[in-house]
Amino acid sequence: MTYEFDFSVLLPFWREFATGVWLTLQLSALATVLGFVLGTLCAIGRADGSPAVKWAVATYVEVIRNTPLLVQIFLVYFGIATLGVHVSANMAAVIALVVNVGAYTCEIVRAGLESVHKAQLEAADCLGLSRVQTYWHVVLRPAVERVYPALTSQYVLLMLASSITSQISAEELTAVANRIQSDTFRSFETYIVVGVLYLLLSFVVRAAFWGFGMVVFVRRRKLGTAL
Amino acid sequence: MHAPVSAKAVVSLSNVHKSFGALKVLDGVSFDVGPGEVTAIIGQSGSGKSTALRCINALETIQEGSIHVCGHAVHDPALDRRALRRDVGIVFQSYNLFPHLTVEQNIMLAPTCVKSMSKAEARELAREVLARVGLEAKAEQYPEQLSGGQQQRVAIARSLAMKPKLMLFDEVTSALDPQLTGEVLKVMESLAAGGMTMILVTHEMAFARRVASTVIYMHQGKVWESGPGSMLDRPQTEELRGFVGSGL
Amino acid sequence: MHAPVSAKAVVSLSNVHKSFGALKVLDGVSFDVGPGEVTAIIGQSGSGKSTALRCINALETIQEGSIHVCGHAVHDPALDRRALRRDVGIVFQSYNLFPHLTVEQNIMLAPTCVKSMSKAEARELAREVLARVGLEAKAEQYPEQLSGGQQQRVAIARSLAMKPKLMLFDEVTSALDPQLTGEVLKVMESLAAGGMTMILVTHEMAFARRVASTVIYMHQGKVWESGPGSMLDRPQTEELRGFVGSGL
Amino acid sequence: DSLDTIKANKKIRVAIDLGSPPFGMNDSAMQPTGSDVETAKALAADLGYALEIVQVTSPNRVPFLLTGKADMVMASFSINEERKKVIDFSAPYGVIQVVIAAPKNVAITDLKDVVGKRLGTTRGSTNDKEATTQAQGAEMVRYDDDATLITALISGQVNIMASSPQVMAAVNARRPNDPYEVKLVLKTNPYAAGFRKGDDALRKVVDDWIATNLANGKLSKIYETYNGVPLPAEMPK
Amino acid sequence: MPGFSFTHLEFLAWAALWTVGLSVIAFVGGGLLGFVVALARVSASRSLRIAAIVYIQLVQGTPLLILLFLIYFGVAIAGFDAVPAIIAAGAGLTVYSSGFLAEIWRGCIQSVPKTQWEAAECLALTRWQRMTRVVLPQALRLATAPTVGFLVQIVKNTSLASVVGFIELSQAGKLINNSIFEPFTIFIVVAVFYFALCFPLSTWSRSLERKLNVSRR
Ligand SMILES: Nc1ncnc2c1ncn2[C@@H]1O[C@H](COP(=O)(O)OP(=O)(O)OP(=O)(O)O)[C@@H](O)[C@H]1O
Ligand SMILES: Nc1ncnc2c1ncn2[C@@H]1O[C@H](COP(=O)(O)OP(=O)(O)OP(=O)(O)O)[C@@H](O)[C@H]1O
Ligand SMILES: [Mg+2]
Ligand SMILES: [Mg+2]
Repeated sequence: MTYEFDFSVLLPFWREFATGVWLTLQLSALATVLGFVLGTLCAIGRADGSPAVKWAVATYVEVIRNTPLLVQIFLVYFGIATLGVHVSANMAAVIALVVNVGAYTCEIVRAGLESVHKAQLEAADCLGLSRVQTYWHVVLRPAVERVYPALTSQYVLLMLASSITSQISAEELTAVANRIQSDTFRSFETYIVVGVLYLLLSFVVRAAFWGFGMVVFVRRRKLGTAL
Repeated sequence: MHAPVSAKAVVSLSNVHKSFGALKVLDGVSFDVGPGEVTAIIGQSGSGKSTALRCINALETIQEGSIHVCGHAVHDPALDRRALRRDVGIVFQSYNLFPHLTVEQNIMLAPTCVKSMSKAEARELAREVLARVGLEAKAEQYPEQLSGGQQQRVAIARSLAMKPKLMLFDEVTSALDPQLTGEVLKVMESLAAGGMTMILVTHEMAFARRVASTVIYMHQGKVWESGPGSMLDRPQTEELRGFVGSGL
Repeated sequence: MHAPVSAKAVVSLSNVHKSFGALKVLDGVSFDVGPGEVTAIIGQSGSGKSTALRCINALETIQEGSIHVCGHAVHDPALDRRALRRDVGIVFQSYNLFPHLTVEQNIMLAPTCVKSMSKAEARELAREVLARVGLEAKAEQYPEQLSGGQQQRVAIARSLAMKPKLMLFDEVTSALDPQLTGEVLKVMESLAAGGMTMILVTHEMAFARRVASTVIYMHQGKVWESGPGSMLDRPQTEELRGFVGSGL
Repeated sequence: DSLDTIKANKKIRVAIDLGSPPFGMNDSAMQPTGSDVETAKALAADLGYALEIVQVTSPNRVPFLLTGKADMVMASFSINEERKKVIDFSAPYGVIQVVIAAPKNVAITDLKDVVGKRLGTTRGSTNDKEATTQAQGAEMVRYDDDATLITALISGQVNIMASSPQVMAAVNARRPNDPYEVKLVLKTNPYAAGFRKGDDALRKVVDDWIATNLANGKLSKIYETYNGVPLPAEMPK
Repeated sequence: MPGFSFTHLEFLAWAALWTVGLSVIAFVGGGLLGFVVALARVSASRSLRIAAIVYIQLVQGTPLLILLFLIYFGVAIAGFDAVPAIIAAGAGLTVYSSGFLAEIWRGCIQSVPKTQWEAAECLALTRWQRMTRVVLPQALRLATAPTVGFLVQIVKNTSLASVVGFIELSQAGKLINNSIFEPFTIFIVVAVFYFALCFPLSTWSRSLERKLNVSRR
């Protein structure tokens, strides 16, 4: 089988690739931030909440982790519409991604919380700190610091998984690619380009996380410990 | 056997019982500590020394008896723990510094959070207590950059910053080598000299002898013997004799 | 300052230099240990004691000088490490038993793997060395089921099973409480009495005094003072005086 | 050459997208059906080969063809210049209209009326291309396949469609109360089978078969079965 | 139009078999390859380590869809056009899981304390003996839970094999939807199928984790 690769055909579409990349970044950034907040709250709820809260969080995590994202996205997008509320595809995509990644974050952060030594809690307690103060000042930062690599990988996966939102009309990178390859029938070239773009994006996400870690985890920066 | 609760005692335990499940750990412990007194608790591993300290600071709840600390009824389920802890400082064997905060931030945390002190005031206070433990120069360091003895002194400083009326020390030197131990003991000695009421669990017999006004020997969850430091030279019971003799 | 390398020395360090990056840790260390001798290394934290032991066992490579151990030229890049380690046993502060193996399996591992001993022989050997450390009864247990002192004795037994010509001990008692320390020291004393050549890094001054034929005081990466155990009673240098005096 | 392989194996492998009703889909017994499927069956029967349907999706139909995993594609391929550079097309064997449709109460008489409105379509389809170029200023809402578009139209996520009358029919079957109606016809596109470049012998055979069966009305009949209307008398170019 | 019927359920059940089959292939293949990569990742040779890092980064940074596409069709372009889809999909999923498993296992191997390596070294064990007798048995205990956890991801990710023509669970769901347009019923049923496959695995992984945590205390 001989196939003549011709990437030049894709050149006129650079603007579309760029908008696709941009939307992918926006979707994943938003989902990352909100998903982290949701997941962390759930993790705290699971570690320290009432039995009802613990049960609710556990159910949420299990249901999400054991069903495919695609199905979740469909249910959010069409489900909300059936309720008579109209949200844009991007909004639905973000909601679905947040709900999804929130469950994974919850699991990861929970592991981090558990790794914070009980003695640390006792020390904070003995200094008279309240529960909220203890979480905020003593528990959360070291917990997240410890699971930061796992979180980073999870959010890279989230970025890659955001490609599924093309199915509900979000015009992110994969959607753009499918449109371009349908226009030109240059499937191989398109997929190779998209593969490379995703690879670059995943480096961007990792770099962003690394940079953020440097800012937040001051100690690591000062002591030069790798994240 | 036990003197009536002295009105001016800072700490007063009376017939305290504490079990973990089936395991009886404190079996009717009673003792008082007056203001400015330094009490050393000694005893074999597992005799309930740490548990006694933890009960005094309400880290464990007791099943029977009463504990009064600085006017707080610790055995009372309605106890205001945060108020108690403003009066009591505790330092553990394992330092328990917060690894993600600098020395100064470790010390400033409780005053700003609990006493709503301003950052500037808290920083000044931090410098002051650090000076007392001889570590002004380390304010900007992170705990892992310090030696064990220095970490332990920071832990003491962190407790001091809350200006407690009572300090509890649980084997604060047993993770340290002799030299580092010396540094920490020096700080504790100066606290004792400054009139701080202290209870310390320790393996350093010589130190107990030197600074403690009272030594309590615990055995099998009971106060087996107690008296002034010199009691160690003339043990009354077989057990204490064995204990004092076992060290090299 | 340094006596010429004795032909029959088991260990002989000569002008050993070792740095970690910019940090000079060993700064021209020389000493000899003859057969059956027990040498105790003492000194402040960070003075390079552990590093010296690790260099003797080729866990670290040195930058300058020579180390001869049981006829192996340890400083030589072409050193046969496995042959060296068949002659040298080392026991660490943190025991480092293999948690997934029983006590017996821990001990049998090296003889079967390295000396191709049969399982039955190795098991017999394991029982024998366990008896020497007084733990025959624990053969089937897993390390986590043992106390610290027992774990440490198993670690010693594990090394003994290789029938080393030289044993290195790095602060083997400093993770233990006084009572457990006693058990381990007893084992070491009996080894010394049995004529084993040993180098031990220790904080137990009293023990060093009692069993060591030679005491080496290290300071800032150098052998600062050395001599018989009695040297500790008449320190020649300010530093050793301070060090010996700092303990209580 | 592919024709030789087909002859040798007595089997023709046709790639069909079963995600684009009524051209390719599954019936209630999950058997392939639709006008492309029936056309392929007729073609294979007339040529005397067994038919193997290679199921493809819109993103992978061209790679399947190009890498020799199918001999030809019948997946309502509209013909355009860009695509011609990559594959060869047969003569058209059907047409597909690009229409803009909406429920009755939505007033659309002119392309200007859709400016600023959300227009649902299937990503990468000819409908998408036509609507995007003609209805400048409308907001295109693109779904991965017809089925998702139909679901979106039924559930009300969008209420104007730029697609084929066939899709509209599928939607209306699901919402009889407020049916969509055709507001504008943007274009009538012929569609054709696709071949690897240089497979001229096979293409010639298929072209001949198409000519014969357009003339005898067989193709029009198949088309009418699934689309409700016959083929136009004259195939547009 | 007919609604969701028993025929459809049967169709989904057959598709679920493919999902299981692909998962098994991915897991076995990915496990073997991943083990080799993990060993390379912690090997003494610098160039092997770097090669392993690059491999892992590449695999983890490329969406599985693209990976499958490029392998299936790329192999064909390279001249092997007779490669069946099952092999290509198996290869793609193998590569994908090996990248992730290698990283999981590397973490487990490296979380065995360095002192254990040293202790083994001081007993004169060879590098291979150290690895097989001391480190791997300990790493294995740490690795079971996250490995089973990853299995769940593989099961869900086989859905992307539709790009090379597989009709597994997700694709089957879409096909049924194309025929009867009842997205809710269908996708909920599909979700239930996945849940039935995945939930036992995650539960198992969790119980393993709990057991190991207890014995580590
Ligand atoms: N949280 C707990 N749950 C169950 N048992 C406990 C708990 N804490 C302590 N114990 C048990 O209570 C007994 C007394 O413990 P405690 O820590 O008070 O002894 P100690 O005198 O401080 O000994 P050491 O010198 O080893 O610190 C021990 O047998 C210990 O195992
Ligand atoms: N792998 C290493 N990399 C960098 N520095 C090291 C390393 N190992 C030891 N050091 C440094 O070398 C110095 C001497 O360490 P060593 O462990 O030999 O001291 P020591 O005398 O055994 O002290 P201690 O009594 O605390 O065990 C210390 O300052 C230590 O921080
Ligand atoms: Mg204790
Ligand atoms: Mg050391």
